[in-house]
Amino acid sequence: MRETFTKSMARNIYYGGAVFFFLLFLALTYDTHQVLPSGDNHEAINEVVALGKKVWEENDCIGCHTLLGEGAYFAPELGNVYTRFGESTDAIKLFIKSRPAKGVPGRRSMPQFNLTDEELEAIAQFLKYVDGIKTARDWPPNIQG
Amino acid sequence: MDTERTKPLPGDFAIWIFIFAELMVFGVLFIAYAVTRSLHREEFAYYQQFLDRETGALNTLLLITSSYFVVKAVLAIKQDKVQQCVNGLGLALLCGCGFLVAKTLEFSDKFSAGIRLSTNTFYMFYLSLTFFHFMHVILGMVILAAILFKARAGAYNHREHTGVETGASYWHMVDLVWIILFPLVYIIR
Amino acid sequence: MKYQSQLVAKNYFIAAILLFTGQILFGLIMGLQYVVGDFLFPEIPFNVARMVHTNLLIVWLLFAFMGAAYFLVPEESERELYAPWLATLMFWIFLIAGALTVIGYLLFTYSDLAALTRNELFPTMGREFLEQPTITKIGIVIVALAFIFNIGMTVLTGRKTVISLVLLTGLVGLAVFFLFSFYNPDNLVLDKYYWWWVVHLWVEGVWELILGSILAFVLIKVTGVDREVIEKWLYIIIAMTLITGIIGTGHHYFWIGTPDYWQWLGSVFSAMEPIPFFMMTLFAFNMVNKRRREHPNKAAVLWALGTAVMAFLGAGVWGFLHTLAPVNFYTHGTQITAAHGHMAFYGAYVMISLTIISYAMPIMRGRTANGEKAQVLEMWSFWLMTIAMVFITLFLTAAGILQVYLQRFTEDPVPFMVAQQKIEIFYWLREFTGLVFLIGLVLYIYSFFVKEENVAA
Amino acid sequence: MDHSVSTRLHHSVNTWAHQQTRAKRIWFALMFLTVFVYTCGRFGFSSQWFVILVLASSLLKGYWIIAEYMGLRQVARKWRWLVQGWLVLVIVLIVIIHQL
Repeated sequence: MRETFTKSMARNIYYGGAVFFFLLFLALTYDTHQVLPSGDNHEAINEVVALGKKVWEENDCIGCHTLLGEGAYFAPELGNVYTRFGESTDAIKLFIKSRPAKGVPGRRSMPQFNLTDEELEAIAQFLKYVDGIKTARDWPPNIQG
Repeated sequence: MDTERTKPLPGDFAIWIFIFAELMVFGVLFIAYAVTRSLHREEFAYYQQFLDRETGALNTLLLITSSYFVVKAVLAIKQDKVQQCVNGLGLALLCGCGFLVAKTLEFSDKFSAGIRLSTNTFYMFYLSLTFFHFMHVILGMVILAAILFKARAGAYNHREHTGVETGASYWHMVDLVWIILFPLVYIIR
Repeated sequence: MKYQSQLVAKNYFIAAILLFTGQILFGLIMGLQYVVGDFLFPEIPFNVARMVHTNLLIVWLLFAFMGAAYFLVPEESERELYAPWLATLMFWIFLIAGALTVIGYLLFTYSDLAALTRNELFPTMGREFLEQPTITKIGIVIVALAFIFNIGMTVLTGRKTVISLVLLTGLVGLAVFFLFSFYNPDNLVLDKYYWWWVVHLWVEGVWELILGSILAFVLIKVTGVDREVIEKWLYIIIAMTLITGIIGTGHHYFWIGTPDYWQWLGSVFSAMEPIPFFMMTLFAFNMVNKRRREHPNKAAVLWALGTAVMAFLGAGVWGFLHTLAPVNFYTHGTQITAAHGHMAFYGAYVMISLTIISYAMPIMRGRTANGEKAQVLEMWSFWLMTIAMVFITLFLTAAGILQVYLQRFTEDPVPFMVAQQKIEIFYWLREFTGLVFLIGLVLYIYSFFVKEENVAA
Repeated sequence: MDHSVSTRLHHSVNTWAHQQTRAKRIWFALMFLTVFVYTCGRFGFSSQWFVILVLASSLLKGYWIIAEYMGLRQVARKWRWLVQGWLVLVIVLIVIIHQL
């Protein structure tokens, strides 16, 4: 006996399945929005942190580093760098400020971005805010990121 | 009877690919639930107390009955009894509506108690499993309704009724999944 | 070639291959920077090289997709392209805008580029893969709209086939989800949440529709199998793609501050994501086995089969390897991700682009297939590039496993840079394999210039 | 020819009535099992045996739905085994995990 297998049914499954699962995705997105405020550390976002995010973006930090695991894998994870640097924004600022303009011979090195003091403070505060985001199982797995 | 064991799957083969995929998703979710439950026995047993078994049992009866009506509809159309087929599908839809009403009451009860997906692991599973199934009931009903209208327009007869069988197969899958879901989440502690 | 306007695709394909070459060269620069840290520093720091590498990839794939659409839609719709002049115009606009952006990356410090393009008015820059200045993003949207208008009018006023409709929905989805690249809230969690609506819903969603329809088109042409059969399988495969892939987005919502239930939903649904790729492999081999004609373009058949296999390996198997939340906890954001990314992009999107180019280019140059010599060369390039990519993936996987162990798994985890030094050997191996890949690519380009007599017309 | 058509018609009507009755019986059985298990639960059985009973009844119900309602009884064996295999696998795994 021959199977019935029609194109129109295949099409219905394509459209029906896509709409069904997209609606489900929207419902889950809605729920995520409801829950986020309890762990996304939004209360820490102020003008300085917002500026910090701009500094982060306009220097393309994600092109070398990961932030909460996303980005490039060339340089250390920064989602927990605030903790790694002994919960000190000063240490972060000092690190960024002290990068040699010509790099370190033979080694990977971070460019000297010549940030202003305001920008330095902002990026440090931004990284502190990111460290405060409550990730599942407290990711990254350990202090080394 | 044994000579008939060579029939193809009832309905359109495409729906069966979908059914197999759905069964796989539900199967994995069931196992995930069982494993997590065995890791958090006390928590699960505690919150399971608050589930409404009566509505759950009623819903089982409703789904079984609606499946029965769908079977009757398929049998009817094979004898060109269009009106009987339409009636069967209509009654099945009615049972489906009953399921949706009962389930909506149950959900609203839980939501008004402030229970969300993120409340705890148990409610996460309870809500995702039952809500995922709830959406399947709606999808199944949309399919049945479409078939009902087509049947009423005279699109099916004893020779051509693949559409009815296709919808029926999907609806039985929705029933089948509930048959496991209900005891797993509501009964077993 | 049935319709004169299909010829507009030619420019798109040529540009695609040129940009592909650029992508590979910058890939080699980055690969070297992994081991010789100060290579080209500070002139081309790693982040710039990476930006060029990934952006060129995206742009050349878009060129290839557009070329594919301009080539196959007239043939499917059985009419000339709605507005061939618009296609040519958009080609130059896109090419110039793309080139300017890349030159901008290379000539200016990124922050200067941001200031120059007035990023502060509408900040969208500096997020992975979406580094383009806002003005470029707007340009992309305009080009995409003009392109979709052109294709849409051709499809809707001509014969509507499953292939052209699926392609059209894929392209519309591509444009729609790109709009989320303009949403950039201060809240990092939300930023990341919707960033994935561009990235994931592109590569594990709508792009697969484009991939599927191009593959189906080529299979119909080279195997002569009944369109009806191919089209219903196309529907089923892309249905499975979306059924698994949409909620599968959840595998990106494990560790970015989103609720815990994503760990379950993301794991379960993305564990199913290999299924459509597996079906695609079965489908391609089945169709080729059932072929009703021997198409003289053996190279195109090889690319088509290669796509099916490598997409399954790269996107399916390597994706599955680290998609379950308990595994991903350790592997997230390591070289394992890089390994998967390389093979998945090559297997799925690079190879489908080369498939359609391999099929269409000889036709646009006035013959059904290239001559024997050119095809042999092209097949050599297929094997060189594909095997090189397999080894790049294997070396990166090895590097990733060691990295995970040293940096995340042991009792006494070492810092990132220390771990990187210990896995240097794999980066060297990857770099040499990258050179092999480049040789493959050079052969591929050379195969276009082979002069031959007695070519099948 | 007339003769053969009428026998076939007769035969099919017969099977039809037969199938009707069969569907109804299955329905009764499914309803009964559900109510029975539910009542057992009401009376407070909650031992390991009750769990086995519940899952066994699910197995039986699932079997009937697959074989009779979905109609896989008459279908090529591979398909039937695929679906019933899913049912058995899921329930057996649930039992095993529950016993752990």
